[in-house]
Amino acid sequence: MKDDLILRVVSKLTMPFMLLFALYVQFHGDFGPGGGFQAGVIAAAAIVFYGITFGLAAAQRLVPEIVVERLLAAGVLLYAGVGLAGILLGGNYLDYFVLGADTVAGQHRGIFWVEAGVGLTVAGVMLKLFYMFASRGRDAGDA
Amino acid sequence: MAATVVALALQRNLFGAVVLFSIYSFLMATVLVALDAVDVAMTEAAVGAGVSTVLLLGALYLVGGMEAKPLVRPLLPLVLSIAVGAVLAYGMQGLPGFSDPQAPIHVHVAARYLAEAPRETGVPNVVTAVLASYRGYDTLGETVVVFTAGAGVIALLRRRKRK
Amino acid sequence: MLEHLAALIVVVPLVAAPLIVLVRSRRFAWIATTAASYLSLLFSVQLFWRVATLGPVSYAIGSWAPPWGIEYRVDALSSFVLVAVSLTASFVAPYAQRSIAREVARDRQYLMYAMYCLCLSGLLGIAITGDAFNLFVFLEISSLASYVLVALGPRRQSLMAAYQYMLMGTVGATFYVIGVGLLYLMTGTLNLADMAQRLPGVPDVRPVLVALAFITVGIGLKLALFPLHQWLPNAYAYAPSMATAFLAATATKVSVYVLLRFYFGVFDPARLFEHLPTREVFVALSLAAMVAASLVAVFEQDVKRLFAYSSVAQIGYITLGIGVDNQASLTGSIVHLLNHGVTKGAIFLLLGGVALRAGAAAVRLETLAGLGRRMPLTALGLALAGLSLVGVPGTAGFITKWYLVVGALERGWWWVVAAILASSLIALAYVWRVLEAAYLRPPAASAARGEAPAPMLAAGMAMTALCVYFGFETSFSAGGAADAAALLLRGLR
Amino acid sequence: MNCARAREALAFAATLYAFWLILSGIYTPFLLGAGLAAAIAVALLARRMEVLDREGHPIHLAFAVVTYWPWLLKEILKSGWQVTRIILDPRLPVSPTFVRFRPSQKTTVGLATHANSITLTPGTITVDAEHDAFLVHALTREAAAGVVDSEMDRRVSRLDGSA
Amino acid sequence: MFAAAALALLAALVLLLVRAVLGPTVFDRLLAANTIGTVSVVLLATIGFLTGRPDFLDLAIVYGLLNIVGTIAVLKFFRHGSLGE
Amino acid sequence: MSALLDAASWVLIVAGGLFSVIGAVGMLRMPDFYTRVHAASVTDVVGSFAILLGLVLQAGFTLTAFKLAVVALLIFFTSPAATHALVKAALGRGVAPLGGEAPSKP
Amino acid sequence: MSVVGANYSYWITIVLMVGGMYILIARGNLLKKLLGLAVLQSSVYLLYIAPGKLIGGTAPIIAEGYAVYSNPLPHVLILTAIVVGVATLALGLAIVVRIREAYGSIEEEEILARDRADDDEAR
Amino acid sequence: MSLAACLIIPAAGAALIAACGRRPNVREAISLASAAATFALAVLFTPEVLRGERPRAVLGEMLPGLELVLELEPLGLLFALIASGLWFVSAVYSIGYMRGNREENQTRFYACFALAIGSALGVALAGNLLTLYLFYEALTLITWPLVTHHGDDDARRGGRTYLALLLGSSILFLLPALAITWWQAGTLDFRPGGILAGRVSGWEASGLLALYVFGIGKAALMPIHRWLPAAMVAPTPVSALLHAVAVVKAGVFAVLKVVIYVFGLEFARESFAWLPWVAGLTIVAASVVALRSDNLKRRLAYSTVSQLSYVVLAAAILTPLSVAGAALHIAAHAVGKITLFFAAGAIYTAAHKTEVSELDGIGRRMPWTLAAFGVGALSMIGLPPAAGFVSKWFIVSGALEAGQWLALGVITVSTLLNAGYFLPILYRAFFKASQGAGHGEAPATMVAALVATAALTVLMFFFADLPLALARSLR
Ligand code: NA
Ligand code: NA
Repeated sequence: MKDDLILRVVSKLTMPFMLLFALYVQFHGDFGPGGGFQAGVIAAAAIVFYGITFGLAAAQRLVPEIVVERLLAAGVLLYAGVGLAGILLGGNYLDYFVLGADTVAGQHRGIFWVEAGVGLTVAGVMLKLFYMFASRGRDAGDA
Repeated sequence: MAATVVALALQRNLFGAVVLFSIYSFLMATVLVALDAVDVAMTEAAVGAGVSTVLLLGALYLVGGMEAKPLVRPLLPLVLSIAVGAVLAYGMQGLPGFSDPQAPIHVHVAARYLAEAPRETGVPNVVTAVLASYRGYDTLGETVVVFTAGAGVIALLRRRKRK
Repeated sequence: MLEHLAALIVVVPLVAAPLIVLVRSRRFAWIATTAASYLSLLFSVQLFWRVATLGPVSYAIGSWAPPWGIEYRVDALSSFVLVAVSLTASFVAPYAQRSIAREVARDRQYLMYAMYCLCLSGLLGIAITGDAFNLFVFLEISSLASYVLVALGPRRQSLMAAYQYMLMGTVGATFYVIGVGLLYLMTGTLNLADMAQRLPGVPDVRPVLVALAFITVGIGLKLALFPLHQWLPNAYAYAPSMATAFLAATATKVSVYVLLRFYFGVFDPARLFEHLPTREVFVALSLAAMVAASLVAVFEQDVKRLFAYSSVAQIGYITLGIGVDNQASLTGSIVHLLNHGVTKGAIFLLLGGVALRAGAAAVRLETLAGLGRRMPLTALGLALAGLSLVGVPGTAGFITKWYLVVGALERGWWWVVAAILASSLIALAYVWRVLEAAYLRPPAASAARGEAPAPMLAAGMAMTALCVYFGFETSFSAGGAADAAALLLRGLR
Repeated sequence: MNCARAREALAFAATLYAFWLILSGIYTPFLLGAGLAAAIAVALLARRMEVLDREGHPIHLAFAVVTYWPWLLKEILKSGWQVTRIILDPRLPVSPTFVRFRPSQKTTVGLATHANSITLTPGTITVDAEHDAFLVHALTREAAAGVVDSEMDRRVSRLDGSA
Repeated sequence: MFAAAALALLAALVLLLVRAVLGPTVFDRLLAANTIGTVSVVLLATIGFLTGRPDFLDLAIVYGLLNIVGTIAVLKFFRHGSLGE
Repeated sequence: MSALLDAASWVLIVAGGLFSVIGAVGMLRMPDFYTRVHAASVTDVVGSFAILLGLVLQAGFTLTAFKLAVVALLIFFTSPAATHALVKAALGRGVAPLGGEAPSKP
Repeated sequence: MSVVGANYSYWITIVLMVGGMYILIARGNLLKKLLGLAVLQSSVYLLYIAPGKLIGGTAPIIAEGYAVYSNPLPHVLILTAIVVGVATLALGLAIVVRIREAYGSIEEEEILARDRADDDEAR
Repeated sequence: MSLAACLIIPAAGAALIAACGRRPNVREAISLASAAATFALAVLFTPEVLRGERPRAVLGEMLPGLELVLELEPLGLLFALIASGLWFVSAVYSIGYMRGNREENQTRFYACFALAIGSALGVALAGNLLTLYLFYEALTLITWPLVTHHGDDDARRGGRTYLALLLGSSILFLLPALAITWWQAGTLDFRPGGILAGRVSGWEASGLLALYVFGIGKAALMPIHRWLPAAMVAPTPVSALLHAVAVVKAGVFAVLKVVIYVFGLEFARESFAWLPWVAGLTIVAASVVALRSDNLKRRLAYSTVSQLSYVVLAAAILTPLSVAGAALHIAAHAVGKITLFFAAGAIYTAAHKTEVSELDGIGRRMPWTLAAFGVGALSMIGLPPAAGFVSKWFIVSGALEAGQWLALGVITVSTLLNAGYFLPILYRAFFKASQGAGHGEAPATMVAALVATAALTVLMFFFADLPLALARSLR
């Protein structure tokens, strides 16, 4: 679809705003609808959109597969790590109270980081799914 | 929505089915908004209309488009499904009335979330507070579910490297 | 640190999985998997001991007191299941290295380990959580991971088996969620203990009954309750060896645990068993499984499928104990979670070695010909574990059978006793076909001699040794199960 | 990095940040900072994917569109009314037609604007847009005639400097 | 007034759904799906006003974004038979 | 808010609703896929713009108004692209239009 | 509209469940079955969320000027359920793709027939 | 703990045998040594037991409240002496037989043999029903490789019947019998006077006894006797093991133990009227089958079926005299039947004859063997100077004491039948013209073994004091 002028223009125009919107959703989950999961999906959708209009190879150049695979693991580790931090700082698992100066600050910090973990994993997985399905040729039969 | 499902059942062009499925998700999301579940609606829209559609299309490309003729005896599945539905219907007769503020779900755990969450967590979106903190462990699990699916799909679909 | 064991036992394998994916090395993957498995075993034994001496442990995740937060609750029953699961894991993990190297493509092996860790973590999570919805989440983690494990099997049938497993499993999980939803709507809580406390006060019992039905059918699908077992034989037969061994030893058992937890810990057992036809239904289905599935096994040529059908029958023993519903029979049920776990674990581990040596994806009865000479230890292990399936004294299987028979006698259900024994005879028939093939058929000229690689053989034989050990030394197995059964009857509520 | 491109990236980041500020509505230091970081990060990524050319980021048109858009809105309303009349007419007087013509724009952005404008106005759709030819499907022959050498063509050309 | 608009949008939604179910071509369904998406976006904005909560606008934006991605994905698929390339 | 603006927003919103329904009716009435696309534009573009504009007027000079503008812009950019892609794809896949084939390239 | 919609939400739940199950059981196409499964899974959404709605209430985002909020807990649960659903779908599709590569078909009957043929051959 | 040594020695012997499989001489030496050691151990315990002591060893707790326990009482000691003593003799015999017939898998044979003896000793020493059941099943399983020794289709078929009937009956009847006993009595210990007395009604006791006697398939009560002829596919030393040394003895021993220590004689007498009938029927029917069998080993097998029921019948008569007779008969039949089988094996090894009709004149070529056969036959018929006469005497006395006319009748008839199927063999062997030629006696170790057992049979007629003392100290 690289040859389609209209789509190319619209895609280029929309994509950065989609990404920014994803980040907005990520950071404003506390105040409105949204959070890590939705942000991850939107961010992935932006890249997918790019991949659809400019080709899979272009998307893979932009966000290489290996980065994506690391990303999806890193998100889970971040989330689980926040939980372990709770234990190390003297609380229970996933205890955010001990993460900050006061309990509310701790909660805030905890929620922020776990949402970040969710966002990373979801964006990574969704993108990886797209890569996997889009890159597999019909009747590849190589398993 | 129900009509979409019926159409989905009858649709033999798998591609058409995917489109109907996407519509179904949009409708579901809209209904969810009407029920004040904005976070859920956002997710359902993102998942149903976005991710699922793209995934289904990707799969569809790899498997081909038309469904074979349906089974000859669709009656038994229908009877079975309806029987299960009837059981559920029976059980639902005894649920609290719609929007009854005294229903158990409104007076027990959730009431405390609504009353205390902003103070305890400093997060006005109670859904986020419950999701990430009170039931943060569920969300960890949910993230792991996503991770599992991702890693699983990699394991299943990775191409063997050319040697 | 000790008080955090409850959380760590699940988190350690949970964290191992993303680490494995991050590092992407086969060797690291294996080390991490083994370490996680052994740590879980260590933690679960600690927990078991703690519960036995100090009573139930409650752990508030995120320091949110239940029912507002998610509670981990370890009691005699759950700690027993934890030990059973992690014990199996600690045998399968060392085994996995050679087995996976043989059966799975190189660049996917580390993912296989990750899936195994996730599956383990999910199963442990199910057994330890005190929250109905959290249970669902971990159920899904373990299920999704096990679908992948099955699908990565060496034959193309693995894919279809995984698909069907997934379909049935997801329907089961969805039914479970519907059931939990109804309970939630009636009680306003998701904490199991809190739910139990509030259930007697519900104004209308119909949703609760339907919840019971949905949870029973849903979990019944997961635990392969006859006739909801159709997914199981193929899934077990076509999965990679280590996956078969692990799943057969743990997955269905943990589902039984869920059923027990709901029947005795949430619903009112008095009402459940006195006013509803629970007993009759369970006894009837169990007996059908014990006889019908065993009969199918007798005529099966594929050895893995043969033992898979045997699993359906053996699950019948477990559910039979629930149906008979007294101290002895429940002890039998619970101890069989462990006993059948080690027995089937041993069998499938050893069969993995056979498949590896035979160089074939499928182990058929002909494949076993002359096994007694070619792989004498493996054959011996299969024989001993097979006898445990039959319930010969001196094996773990006998202990189970003993409790079940005594339980049935206490109810005066002679016909149940007869059915248990008849099913044992059928088990004898299929085990015997295996033994005959192994010992009395001459090996094919082309058949390779020599045991499986040492780590694999060692794991299989160690698990076989456990089959025998638990046939003699039962203070942990039967003792723990008896404590758990007593707890159930006192009311987990 | 050459100077012009850096300036462009900066300007783009500023646009994105403005977008953030509009969306956010919560102006705590943390979120303001986060927004800035996000805007810069996205701008850098956009540079990486070479979106930041005049095609993808037509910021130079910002002022010109102020006069064009109101005109376009009026056109949309006008043709919308025409299509409405056709829909409500019991005879359904449609005469679907394809028409191919040569647009006068030189830049891709200009062509895209022209093509999109045609599509936005009910009754006409750009089916194919290439540098040398537009293929348009129109609901009626009159509408088809209206797109060739149109007022819209001239206005868009003025807008992107082609005229 | 908002309610009237919301009802009108709902009515449009139902009509579009009929088209989506009737087809007959896949493109008819797609067209309906895309338009349903747009109507939903507007409906969400309206409901946001109806209930006085502008949070809904975020939701509308998500709908809008995913609507285009979904539609283009489908079309890409249909043009080239694959999502990649 | 001035009564004039209020009235204008009223008119816009009601008109938008009407346009939306009419477009949808057109979707049902039109004889083939290509003509239906035109009907859909009425809903897609005219209806939604009118309603959103009405809402903006209601919101006044607030953040909400800006967000509404973002929504409108989104539709403004994406809707024609989607429509265009749809028709192009349909033509490419040989969905026959009423009233003759598309003229080939000159 | 929520009154009208939600009073019937139970029935919608049931219809979705029945429909999903029917597609799941009756159709032989593996992909179609997955769609049925997804519909079945989504029937749960309304079961949880509709009863959480309070008429006159608003989304559970605490703000000035609102006193009644709908129940947030079902929202949290269903968020998880949705995610589980899409994860299952992704995995299912991957398996279906592999099945198609291995068997050249995604019709259950054909595949099972092929497996039976394989078994007979092995015998 | 030294009681456990009775089990450990055979087990260790088996392990050593398996380890020395490459060196036949060492292997067989170990076999003999372990047999001798075990027998010596059993002998060492004899004075203690005769003094009325009951050595005991707890091996562990298998189920809560159910221990694995060994306890030596007179009956068990008698069985232990027979089993370990005859092990030695048959080990000697086996050396000749296995080498003479060039059997394969000799190591497996010797190892399993040792383990089988170990299991039999476990049965003999079992301190409660659970322990007995455990070793009983172990005995079945460990003898299966022996029965199927040849590994051909016949062996497979025979092994199938063997395992099906023995394991099947024990699972189907013995296990529930145990469970019911546990459930009713709360214990499975063997106690003088029984543990069920007063806890179950007569009807229930009757049913329970049925479960026991049919569950103990090794006692070969009809119709659960078919495993015994089926097992004839095995090599002769194995037949000796089955018929004389361990297996069937374990069966009748278990029946005796159950009747004496689980039901108790007093209680049993009130309840069981049907058992003598079944036993009697088995005796007569099996004798008739034996009479009609041309195959020598088959004839001997059915003879065993019939002789075993003597023991059951004696137990069912339920007088102290008859019970002593039963115990004695276990010993007498053991030495007598082993002689017969040894002889049959010797004939097979030397002349390759298996059918009675082929034995014309063989006594002249193999005088020692056939003479020993004659002694064994006398013992089976119950004629002096053979051990069988003594045991029959006690059983008959018991029957007279109890007024069991049925038993008397059965014994009379069966004695005639026994004579009817044994004497013709001797007649053929010594008085008919010989057919084949070119063979003499079997290898020396075989002849030595069978002469020794024949001598033992005669000795037990003259010196029946020890077994009698043991049998009398039963109570
Ligand atoms: Na949120
Ligand atoms: Na248009």
